[in-house]
Amino acid sequence: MTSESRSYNAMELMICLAARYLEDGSTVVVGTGAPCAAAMLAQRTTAPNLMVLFEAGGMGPLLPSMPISVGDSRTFFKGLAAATMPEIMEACQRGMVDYTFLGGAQVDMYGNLNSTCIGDWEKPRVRMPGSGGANDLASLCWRTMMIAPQDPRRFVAKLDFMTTPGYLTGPGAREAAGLPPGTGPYKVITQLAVFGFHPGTLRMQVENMHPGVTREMVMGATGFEPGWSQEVTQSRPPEPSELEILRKEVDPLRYIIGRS
Amino acid sequence: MTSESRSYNAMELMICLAARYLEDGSTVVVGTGAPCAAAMLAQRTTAPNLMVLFEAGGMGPLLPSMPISVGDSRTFFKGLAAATMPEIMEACQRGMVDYTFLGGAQVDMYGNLNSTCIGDWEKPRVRMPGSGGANDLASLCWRTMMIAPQDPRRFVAKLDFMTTPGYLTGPGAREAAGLPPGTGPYKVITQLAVFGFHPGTLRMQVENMHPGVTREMVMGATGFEPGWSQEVTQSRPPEPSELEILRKEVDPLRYIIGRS
Amino acid sequence: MGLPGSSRLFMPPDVNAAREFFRSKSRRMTGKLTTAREAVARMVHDGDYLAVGGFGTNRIPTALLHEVVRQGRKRLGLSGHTATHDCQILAAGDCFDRCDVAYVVGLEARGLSRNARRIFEEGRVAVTEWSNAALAWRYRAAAMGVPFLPARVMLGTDTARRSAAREITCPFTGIRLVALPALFPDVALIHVHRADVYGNCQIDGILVSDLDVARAARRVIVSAERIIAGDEIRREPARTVIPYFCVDAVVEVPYGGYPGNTAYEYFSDEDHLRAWLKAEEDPAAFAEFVRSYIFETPDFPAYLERCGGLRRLQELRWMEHFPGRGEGLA
Amino acid sequence: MGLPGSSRLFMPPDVNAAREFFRSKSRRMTGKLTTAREAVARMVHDGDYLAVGGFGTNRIPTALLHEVVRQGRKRLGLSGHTATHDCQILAAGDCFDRCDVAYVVGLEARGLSRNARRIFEEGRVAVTEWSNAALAWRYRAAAMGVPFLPARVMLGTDTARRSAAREITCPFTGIRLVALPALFPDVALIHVHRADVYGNCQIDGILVSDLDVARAARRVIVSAERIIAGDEIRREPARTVIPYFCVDAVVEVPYGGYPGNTAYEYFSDEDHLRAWLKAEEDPAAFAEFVRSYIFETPDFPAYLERCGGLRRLQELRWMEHFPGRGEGLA
Repeated sequence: MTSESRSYNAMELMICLAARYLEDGSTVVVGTGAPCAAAMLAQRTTAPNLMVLFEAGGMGPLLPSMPISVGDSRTFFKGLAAATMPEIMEACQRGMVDYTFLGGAQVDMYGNLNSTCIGDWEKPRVRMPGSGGANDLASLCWRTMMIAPQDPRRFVAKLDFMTTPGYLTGPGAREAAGLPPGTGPYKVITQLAVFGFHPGTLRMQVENMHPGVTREMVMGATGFEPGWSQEVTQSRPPEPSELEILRKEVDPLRYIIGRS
Repeated sequence: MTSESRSYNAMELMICLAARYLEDGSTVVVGTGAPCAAAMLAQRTTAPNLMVLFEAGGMGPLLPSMPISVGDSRTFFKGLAAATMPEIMEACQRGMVDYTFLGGAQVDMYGNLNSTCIGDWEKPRVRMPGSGGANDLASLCWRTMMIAPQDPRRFVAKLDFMTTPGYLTGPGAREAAGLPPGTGPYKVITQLAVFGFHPGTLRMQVENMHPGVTREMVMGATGFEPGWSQEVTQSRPPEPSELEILRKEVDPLRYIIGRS
Repeated sequence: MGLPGSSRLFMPPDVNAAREFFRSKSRRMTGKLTTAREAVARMVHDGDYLAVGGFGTNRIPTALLHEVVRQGRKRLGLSGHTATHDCQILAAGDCFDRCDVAYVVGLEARGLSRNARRIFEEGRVAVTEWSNAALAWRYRAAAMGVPFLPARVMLGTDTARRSAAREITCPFTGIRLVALPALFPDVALIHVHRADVYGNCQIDGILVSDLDVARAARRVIVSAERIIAGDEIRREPARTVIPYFCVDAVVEVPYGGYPGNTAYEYFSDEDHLRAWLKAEEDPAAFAEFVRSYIFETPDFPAYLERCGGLRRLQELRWMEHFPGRGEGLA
Repeated sequence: MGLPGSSRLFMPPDVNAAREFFRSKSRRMTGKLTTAREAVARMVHDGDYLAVGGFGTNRIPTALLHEVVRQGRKRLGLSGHTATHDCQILAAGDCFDRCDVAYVVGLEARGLSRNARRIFEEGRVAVTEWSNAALAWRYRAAAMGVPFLPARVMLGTDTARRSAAREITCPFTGIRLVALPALFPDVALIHVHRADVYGNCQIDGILVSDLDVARAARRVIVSAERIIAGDEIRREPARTVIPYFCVDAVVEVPYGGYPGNTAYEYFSDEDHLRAWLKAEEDPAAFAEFVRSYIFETPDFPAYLERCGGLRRLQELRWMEHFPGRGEGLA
């Protein structure tokens, strides 16, 4: 362990990094957990005008605590609107939503996601929930982000099932499939690094590595050949002020960031 | 004038006849004026469970007086719901609405209606409002009814413009055009007679004539050759109880039924 | 069956262009309170395509419409989705030269507007025909972000032949359907009961098509009977029918839907509407009427004064709240 | 791109057949109050296709779902539109053998249901894949009375390939779209805040897809936190989100969404949900759990008693009304 790693844990780091990517004055559809924490942190730091939406219909709540479900009453607590799922999905389809956060059991180098099954779909070894709203949000929001623990079984060369579109098979594929132009994966934030996507190849590439992380560690945790952006920098660690807000205001009961 | 005609006027007769065609426990989309009066009378006589809808969104009001607009606040006064135009139109499209009442400047023998223009559409002599909701309601409700003053300029062989579908060009035409099967014009009620539609030819035909009306009078007021059902009966005049309700409860200010 | 309709599609359903526009639209919750004059000056341009909320004489944004006339906007496109008194006002200003028609030139049971009819009959307006549901679903398609919606109306009629609709076959059932192109207006003018300064809006009673209009339009100007605190919005989030990020300007106009009916507030002023229709019988008299009621009236409160002021408005409140009895007061 | 999807379309979007059915559906405003047992006995049959309102653990019709299990319904079809605890309950009863999947077998952040997973993994359920928005729009298509709606989701993915969607080209813009077939369920089970005896319903907070589900389904059973007088419905008609003519049976079930969250009423009982997930780790223990909590529990009040009764429910009310502080009470 380096000295930095003692002052915050991996989840705290990922949440702080994710929060900084959310532009002020933008809209984001989040789920529960780390994405919601990142949005709440952003609202209290760099993006006070961030508008948070939940796929079940909640819009702009003053979140009193972490929602347990993306449809629970926290998601519209003192909200700006309590609407419907079509309302949220149609705002995305209309182009009004800038960001979304997704997860999955597998991700490939084009940012495609699997949350449907492990093994053959016809006879799955593990049946998972399926798309939920993930396919919709990744199809329709402008920029898709991921916060995910990274290991070679999760960052794979080939998905068992492509639930949710990243860049599909590469350049031009989203447009050819009929997905709205200009959309796609944006950042993938893991416990080791932040990945972006190469503007030409649309393949996942390391943009910065967290303090103490080496290229070997990243490669060892990636089941495909990761790209490297021209200038791989070190991730800026959480500021004390960010950590304080995260721990005291966003997740005081440490549901997400844990006890470590 | 016969003795009967002194006790009620033509509008009162038409409203009373129309009201009797509305089955109890059915749904009807009405506009303002005579159709609304007919629905209100039906609710107070033979169809207490008649559900009245207005295309702008009003559902099941306890109408305190005649609406002036199909979107005014009377149309949902103490209503069961105050909804949207899509809500009403979609209930019709789903098959939930049994009746509608329409009018028009011209009607032809298939019950097609013109409320768009007199003269050539490209350069109309008279521009009228257009479809409004008429085309929608005649396309989607199960049975379309008309209450209309009858004369040869209104009951024409050829419409200047077919705004709203009756049976189009005859048997099979609605289905061929894609309109929902089983729908179409049902009754046309004028100051002279009640017309139905021949089940084979789908042409308008006289079902009964009002007291004192002759075949010649009907033919003289019709710009096409009207059909005659096998047994043309005399219209049953308004009951005193119907007239009393119509005059005292439905239209006490005589906006619709007039002062005569 | 005569489709595609032969008329002009004034606003093509380019969902990708709309997405790019909506991407650039602000999501900041900033104060948008302004005046009707300023809002119209900034956001309604000559040539814009306009959609109007409410239903003809019900919850219409009269104050904003007068301002469009007063500022002399020309060559507008108009969505004639039950456009009655709203159409009449814009016709009085000779503001539009193209129109998607579902219902125009009439005031329902009140009769036809001679002046509006004249404009159409003289060929000064390019017309494309639709029905009310067709326009409602065109707004909805835009609000949904899809280029068209299928429906079962207009089929087989001249309305379809003179529309810009197309016909499709359902890929599942094989039935024929009309395809209604999404309608993204440049500007929507909407009158609501309550809004906060950011543009979060509440409406009482029927919504007609306003949810969809507000989401479909590129710019939205809202007039509100009253401005309420943002806390009030957050107290009952389910009542927010238009969220702030759809809205570009908010104007507080008490009685802003006069001479129309605003539900639970005031009934329509049938005397004034009759006076309009009457004035239209003579073009010279009507020019004077419009000059006096709109062009030489500086703002909406002044118009309300000319129409009888608070005394008349109080009567209309009674008619709204005590219908049946209310009629007797008039 | 692999479309049409290769999976089975469990419910074909036959709008004409649906119209005929809806034509025959009663529009009479008659009293529909009954018990959960009676409603399920009369209106949910083996083999029916079922849609469930709410959102997984939020405003779900738990009392009705328990009754479906208790009465041993089999071979149901299930719409898996964020089906979490609802899916878990029906899986516990082995009630369904086919499923339109958008989200199943999970309870969001709480983890996966082992028992529900097992049923899917053993191939006992025929699956067709969709997304949440796709199912939402399939309901909406049915509610609109059209056989499909176009959308821009699922394209290019295995989700589409394993769906029963088709692809179409927009007749106006030429862009590719997915065509989502209307979904008319046989029965919908919906939990609401308030209903009158005729079935006019009010819901507080988010509506998820319930407006469309209630309109799309052939039969609708509503459970309500409380029955209110018809006059209350007429006092605020804009609050009626489901009109009576969609509804076939009304059941009063206070706390009827427990152990889920019903907004403004009570928060979810996370302890009980955890106990479910825990019990599922051992099939024998789970059989006993289900026997004890559902099969041998005569009705919903008895279930609530077993779960801690009024004392626990009061805690959940506090958590709902004083969030943040509330969590500390648990």
